[in-house]
Amino acid sequence: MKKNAATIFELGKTGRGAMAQRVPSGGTPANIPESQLRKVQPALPEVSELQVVRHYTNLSAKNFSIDNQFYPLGSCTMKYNPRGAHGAASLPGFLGRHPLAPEAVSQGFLACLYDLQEILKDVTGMQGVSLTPMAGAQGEFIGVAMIRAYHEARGDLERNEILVPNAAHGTNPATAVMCGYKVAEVGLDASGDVDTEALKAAVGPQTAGLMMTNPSTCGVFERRIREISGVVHDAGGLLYYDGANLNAILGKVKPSDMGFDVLHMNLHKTFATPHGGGGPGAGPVGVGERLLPYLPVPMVGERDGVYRWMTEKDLPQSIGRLSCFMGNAGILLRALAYALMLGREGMHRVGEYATLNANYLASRLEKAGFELAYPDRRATHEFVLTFSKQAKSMGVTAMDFAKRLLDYGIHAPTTYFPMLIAECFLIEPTETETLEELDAFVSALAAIQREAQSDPERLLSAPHDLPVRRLDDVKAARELDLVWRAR
Amino acid sequence: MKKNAATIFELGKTGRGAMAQRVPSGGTPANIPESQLRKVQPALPEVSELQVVRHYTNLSAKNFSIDNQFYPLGSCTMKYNPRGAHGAASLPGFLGRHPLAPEAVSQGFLACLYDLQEILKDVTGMQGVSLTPMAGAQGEFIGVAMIRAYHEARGDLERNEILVPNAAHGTNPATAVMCGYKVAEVGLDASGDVDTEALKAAVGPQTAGLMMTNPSTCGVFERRIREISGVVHDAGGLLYYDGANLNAILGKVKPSDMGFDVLHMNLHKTFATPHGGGGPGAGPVGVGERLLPYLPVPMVGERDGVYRWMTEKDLPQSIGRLSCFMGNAGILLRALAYALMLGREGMHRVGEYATLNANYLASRLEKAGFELAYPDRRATHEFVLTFSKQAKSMGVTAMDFAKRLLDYGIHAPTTYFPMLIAECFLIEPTETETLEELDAFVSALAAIQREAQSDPERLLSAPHDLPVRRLDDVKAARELDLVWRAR
Amino acid sequence: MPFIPHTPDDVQVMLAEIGAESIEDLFDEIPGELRVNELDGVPEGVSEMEMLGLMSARAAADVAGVCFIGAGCYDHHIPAAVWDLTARGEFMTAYTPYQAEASQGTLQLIYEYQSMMAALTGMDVSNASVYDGASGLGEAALMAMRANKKIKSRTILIAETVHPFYRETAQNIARHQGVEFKTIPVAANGLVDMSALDEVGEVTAVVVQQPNFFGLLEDVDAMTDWAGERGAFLIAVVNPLSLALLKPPGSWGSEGADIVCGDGQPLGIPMASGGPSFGFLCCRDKLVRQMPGRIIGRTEDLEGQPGFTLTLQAREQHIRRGKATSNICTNQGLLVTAATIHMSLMGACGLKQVAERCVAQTHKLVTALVSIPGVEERFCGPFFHERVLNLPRNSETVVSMLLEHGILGGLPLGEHYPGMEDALLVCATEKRTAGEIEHYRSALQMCLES
Amino acid sequence: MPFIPHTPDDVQVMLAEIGAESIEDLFDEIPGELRVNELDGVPEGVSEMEMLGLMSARAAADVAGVCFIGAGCYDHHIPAAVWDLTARGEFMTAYTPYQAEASQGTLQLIYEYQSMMAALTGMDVSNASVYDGASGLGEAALMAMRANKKIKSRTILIAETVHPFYRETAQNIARHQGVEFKTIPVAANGLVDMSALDEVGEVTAVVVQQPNFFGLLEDVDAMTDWAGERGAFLIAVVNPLSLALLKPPGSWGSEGADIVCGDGQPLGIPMASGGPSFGFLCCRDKLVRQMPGRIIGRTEDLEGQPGFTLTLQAREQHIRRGKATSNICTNQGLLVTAATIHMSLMGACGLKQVAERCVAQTHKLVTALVSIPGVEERFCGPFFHERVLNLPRNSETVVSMLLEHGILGGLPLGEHYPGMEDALLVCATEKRTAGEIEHYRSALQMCLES
Ligand SMILES: Cc1ncc(COP(=O)(O)O)c(C=O)c1O
Ligand SMILES: Cc1ncc(COP(=O)(O)O)c(C=O)c1O
Repeated sequence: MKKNAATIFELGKTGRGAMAQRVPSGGTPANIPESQLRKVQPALPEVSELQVVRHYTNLSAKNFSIDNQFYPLGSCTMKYNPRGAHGAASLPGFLGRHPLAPEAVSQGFLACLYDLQEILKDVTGMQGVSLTPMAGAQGEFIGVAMIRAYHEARGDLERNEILVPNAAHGTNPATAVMCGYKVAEVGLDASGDVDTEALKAAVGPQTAGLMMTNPSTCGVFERRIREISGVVHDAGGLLYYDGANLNAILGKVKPSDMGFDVLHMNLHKTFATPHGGGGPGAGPVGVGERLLPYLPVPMVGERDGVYRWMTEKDLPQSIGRLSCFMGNAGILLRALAYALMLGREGMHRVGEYATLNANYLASRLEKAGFELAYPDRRATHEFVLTFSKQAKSMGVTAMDFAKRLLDYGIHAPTTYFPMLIAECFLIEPTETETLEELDAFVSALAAIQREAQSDPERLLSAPHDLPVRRLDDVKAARELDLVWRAR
Repeated sequence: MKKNAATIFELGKTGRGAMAQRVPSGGTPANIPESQLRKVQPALPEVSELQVVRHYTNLSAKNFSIDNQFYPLGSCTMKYNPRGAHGAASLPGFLGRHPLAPEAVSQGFLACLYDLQEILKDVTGMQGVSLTPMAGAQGEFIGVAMIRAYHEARGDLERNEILVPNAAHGTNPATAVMCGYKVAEVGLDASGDVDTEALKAAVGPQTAGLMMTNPSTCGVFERRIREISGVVHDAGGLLYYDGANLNAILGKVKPSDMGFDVLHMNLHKTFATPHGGGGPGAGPVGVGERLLPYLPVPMVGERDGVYRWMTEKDLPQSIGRLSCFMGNAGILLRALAYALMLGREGMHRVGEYATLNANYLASRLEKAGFELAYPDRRATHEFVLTFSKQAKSMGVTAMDFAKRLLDYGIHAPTTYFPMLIAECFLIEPTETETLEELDAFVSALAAIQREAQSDPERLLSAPHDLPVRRLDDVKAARELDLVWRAR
Repeated sequence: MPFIPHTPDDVQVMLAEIGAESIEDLFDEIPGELRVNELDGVPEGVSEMEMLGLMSARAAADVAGVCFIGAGCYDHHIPAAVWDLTARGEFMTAYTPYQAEASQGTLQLIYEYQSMMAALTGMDVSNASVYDGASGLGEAALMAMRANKKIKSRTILIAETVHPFYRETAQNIARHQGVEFKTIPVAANGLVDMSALDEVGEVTAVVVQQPNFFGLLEDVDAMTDWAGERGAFLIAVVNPLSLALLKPPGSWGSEGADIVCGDGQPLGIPMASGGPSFGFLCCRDKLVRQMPGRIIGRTEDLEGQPGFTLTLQAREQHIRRGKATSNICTNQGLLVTAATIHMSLMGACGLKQVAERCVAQTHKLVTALVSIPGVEERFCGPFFHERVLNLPRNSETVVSMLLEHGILGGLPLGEHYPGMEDALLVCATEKRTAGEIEHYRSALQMCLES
Repeated sequence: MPFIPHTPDDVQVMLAEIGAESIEDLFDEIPGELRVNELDGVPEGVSEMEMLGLMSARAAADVAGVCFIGAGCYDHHIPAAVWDLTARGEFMTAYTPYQAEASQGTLQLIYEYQSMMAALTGMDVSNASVYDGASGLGEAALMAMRANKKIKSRTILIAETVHPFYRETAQNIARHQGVEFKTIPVAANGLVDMSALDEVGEVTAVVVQQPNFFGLLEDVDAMTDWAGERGAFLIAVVNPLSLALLKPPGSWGSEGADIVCGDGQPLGIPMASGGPSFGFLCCRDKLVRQMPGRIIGRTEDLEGQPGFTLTLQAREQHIRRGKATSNICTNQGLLVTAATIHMSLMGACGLKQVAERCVAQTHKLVTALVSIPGVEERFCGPFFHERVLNLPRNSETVVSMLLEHGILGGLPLGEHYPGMEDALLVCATEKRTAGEIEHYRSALQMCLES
């Protein structure tokens, strides 16, 4: 029996409600003129408390999640989200804090932020860290805005272009544009490294900076990174490190040593905070010496064991405030909790075991007959598989493999990213999965491969055992149905 | 793909563990002699934290529950368990309290217990309430022990028998025996009421008391209850009220008015505390004047706004302590929270709407062609359906209907209870379910009835869509496999 | 090894499979000079128990008392069911619903959320969230800039009565694309100075906040019509809870607002030091392709059953890269989950009663406080649940003194509005009891007398 | 109507279906004189918000300080995952797993629990829980009485060093079936007085607690052998956490214990004022049919796949009624859920480290406190995590004074053991820090000097 997909609206009935949630009203306010009052009540659901609990409990069961399944989504670092970190952030003292409470009654919270700033400085090698960005992309925005502020402060006003390798995540070029830059893409060589000749040709007086990740989204470590940073620096540009892949090198390499001037980290990846079905995240930015004055506010300062907010008064060149309050504070607390439990030894191990898992999986899959995009390279914490051969010979695409994997109770890896590799999977197992789980993944893919030969229709029409069969994305975009209306 | 049923043990590996849970050991204690130390470590699972979270998250999904499904289990009162009550009991101040903390630092907690005692007194009409019993059956035990203490205190030592209607729940006779009594069962008449002639014949100088529920487990209200209590009282016996069905009459009838001397309540039924997959519950006892001196300790007393524990020093005739501390304190807090939210108006409505739902369901099922066990009686909060006809004509039993219902995403009603009605369902919808849910239940049963005619095998081999198919109980009992062993 | 399940045997098996001697070997492509070994700034690892010991002590240190601060973050009651459900692993530990078939829970929930937000604001569509209210205003400004093809100017008018942090944030976001914000000053009555509008030239959009930062109700009908007549978009910044009581932006003036944004915190999100919360963004149908962020659509599966999926992805950075409507990727999904459950539990009626009670309690608070000699209401117009009081002395000093009494007294306005050094913005939500209000009154009296 | 979803229309539709005029009509079989209308003792209903306001204030009122009390309930760390998982609606709001196919989650979990408890105690089987440790001892006594066919006496020997509340509870449960408890007195060293055993006649069982109520380690090997030689059952009352470190009852003496019981609170259950917790009950294979309560067995479904179900139900009251092994029905399922998850997270190693740290911290505590003049250890044998101290004055008075310093100092023993009015039972779990211990020491010093 398929579970039905009635919306919460369809469960409602006029006059029904979760009545224990009704507080005694103060009555229609006498002070508000009639013309300012709402005439027709908004069409929210009218449902009982049990209906709400049952509806959302059952909806939740229609999700895959780390807590339920192996979820090897490349570039997303779907590792275990420690419940202890959730517990720490959920302490009533933190949850009940008003963001504008005076510093005198905020020392515990400020101490946490300060400690996190220090830890993040150390693991990245940066000179200063600001915690305000609310996700990786906002970190990028803030980072590039700082690059811009730097050039402007020097009167270096002609730089209007940001370089981006073509394997980069979409947020990189989108960010550059939001910051008022043009984007120039740089290609890769056959081994997945940046084409340094192309880079040299591309840099110039117009270059404000280069944004890149390392390891790249191709799952390989950019070996010539020092050469690249040299080229960009020599041209007067700055280097932005997209820290989405920091998990690969946590405790092994510091971005500062590679020559980066500014970076963001995705705490919801590397620091194990939950993804929440699409957020919240946190994307703290770190900077080297040159960009220190431009860090966004608020930040936390300390003197003699007393913590305080640092604002534009303390940091007059700051690019300013980019969020109403202190960004995603609850995520920052979770990241600190995680860092405290890992400790310095644990930090070192993250990159090591993430890399071990990825290389093991790559090796096993290759022996099982799958094609690695970069067979001659070490995998980092992730690697790329391509199904081009299968697409040609059997007519089944990477997407078909992905959908069929869901039937096996495993979330599909990232598909069709990086865009430059055809029919690809970007696979990131993370360090928190067991050898057995990795082996089960290999078995599942191998079984699907056999199905592809014997019964390709099974893949083409997958998934079969999920709450819905394959969905029509084209219809979704053509016949927009974005809000519920009584039918 | 079926989810597999690997146990947590099979997920383990020597040396693996949830390492963030390892506290710095103090080292092997020097003061403990070698001979007292454990030689071989117990075979507990060796698993990572993620494995634990994933295993138990996925296991939980193999349960039906109120939060997921309609769960009309008769005599169990599977109503909505308010999350607010859970929140109240989970407040750190309550969770962190040591049970032996001095009274001076326990006033908040004691006030809660005192308020609950008072509320329970009022809704039952009893003179005193003790909250210690940890479930209904322990309440029964304590109640009958008080009956015994009463007779003994009066030197009335010949009374060695407890009367029990034969529809009674198994805990009633089992309790009587645990308290050292013999049990005499009394039959019912055709309308489901106690056969008063048989009762009169059964009472005598040996009668210590009568245990019964009203409404009975046949889902009807015992109309001659005052006559029955008269008969028993006249013979010198006392009346015990099994409050498992109190939901039917909450706010409508007080057990004291029916003539009962002592009762227990199932807070995990009538007061909406969660059943927890088989507990914990709470079964407070209430007594009339005569049994007041015998109430078990601890209880809570109040003077001038100061609360204190009452122990045997205050209650020298108490039957004493029946639990290490104050029973299931957390359940008592939940029940109080629920009572506060319901309030007196809400209390009245519980019995009303529970009865409305049951009568509606009974009426619709009867019209749909199902057979009520007591078609001429009003249903109370529950009612009995019998599948005797189907068993005879189609070879499908109540059990087959029950198993097939599971496929429809509805938990089966109680089956084969009360035992005296063949092939029966005891159906209790509770007041917190919607009309739509009740209608869906009727539709499901009607659909199964049609299947029984067209394809009885579908029922006989049900369930089909659950994590397991029908289980072999006989094998379970014959080839006992009660603990996991490496195979 | 916290969170790493590998046994020594596992490691050996895996290295053998890979053909490597040690884990270190796996890093052999990394130039040696880049390898680090010290992380002295990271403390040694502790157990969960010790970590929670430290964090609990810090959390407990900040318990400050009864909250009368508002200013964009409000101390509302959140039904217990909201976070019990939201924190379920299936919601909390899922990624963005890229594999739609394996994410119907989150997808359907967001569709329900979009529907609720559209209903509440009176708009046609909603996206799946932006970071917060302040950054959402930045996105709204950029969106107006892209969508309002009629107006050539890159100027956006913004009322000085909009939350100062929203104004700052929006400017910091939008300025890189050449957007210029012009401030409409606040009049003596605490509202937008409509007379100042006369001097304004061509503008792309007008931003107004309702209730405004001072808790007052602006003449939004007039503002909306003023904008409409000039071909400017009206961007509304609203408190979503207030919309259960107040006229929704979709009904402002004769045409309604064009874009509505704000912070979802009052809908079931704990204050939690200000985050994570979420920003919402709603608009008219015709603007949907200029909307940044994710949007969920209902569609069908190959059996014709309804299902939900990410749609209109061509607006987004992962497809459109540099040409996307925004760079936003991860948004505030889990908070949207909480808000959706919250709105379902409260319903329109429940939210309205909360809103009404907020007004009533704030009224009681103000009445109690102005009974103290020297304390006065600064503005007199109709208000929602915040109010500006003038104190007989520096409000920052008074707020510090109130801490001793366990009172978070409000937000001193001097830092944000020069000349308002004695002004205090106070707020009472439905949670504030008569006893707490009386406690505030007597504490304030003591502070002012001392 | 809180928790009732009926609209007025629904009620009309339903009454029409039933053929009744009003809900009141549905009660027409109830004699009129029995109908009540007033419930004056129940207050008027309040919203969840107001209820939580009241309960929070009461919970906060009881925050008492650092806990050094043990005596059967211990302040251990509980991994956050334990209750996050346990509180999932699927576990918390399910009933007893009567429909096995729809309850595989709970059933498999209990099977795992039984396996863990058997491993921990060194016994063959475990049931699915009883109410608590104290009532479990009552059940164990009755079980021994039924199972020990060799002995005719109805006497059970119980050490005076068993928790006083356990002794009281067990007697109150078992006495109705004619069981007589004889107490073996405590010797001057705080252990069972073995010499007193010589005078004892035929007994059905002997009850010993390890570690005993004073925290001391009894000579359980000798006791077990003594019982075995006389055909008496040995009933062990144990702290399950201690079994990660101490010899399990299954290995006591030459034959091991026959029945093992105790309270599961140290395995992931919050102190929560003492309940709900759970009692465990384990025994030898051959006694399983005398075991009270539920037992889960592994079996197969009709496709031969493994599955789990309630088994041996013929022992239980719902089948066997008056002839059942006990009347127990609802047990403590949810706490068993928590304990199972707790044991999985801790593993044998993790529990052992906690146990070792408890010993170490208690050692530190005792060392600190006896450094105060007049404070002495009362007994000197090896101990687990509790210790009896003699104070220079009435210990109940001292405990009251310590409250002012935020210290819950321990359990005064005078009430339970006449003559021990100056004795105090103290406990330090793994959670107690060096700072807290020092704080206790200095507070005690101040109290004693004043
Ligand atoms: C390589 C890369 N960069 C940047 C981002 C953007 O981070 P966020 O989603 O937190 O905004 C992502 C997220 O998927 C990413 O994978
Ligand atoms: C009629 C009746 N009496 C007594 C009980 C026993 O209550 P408990 O399970 O709480 O011990 C039950 C429980 O199902 C019952 O239905």
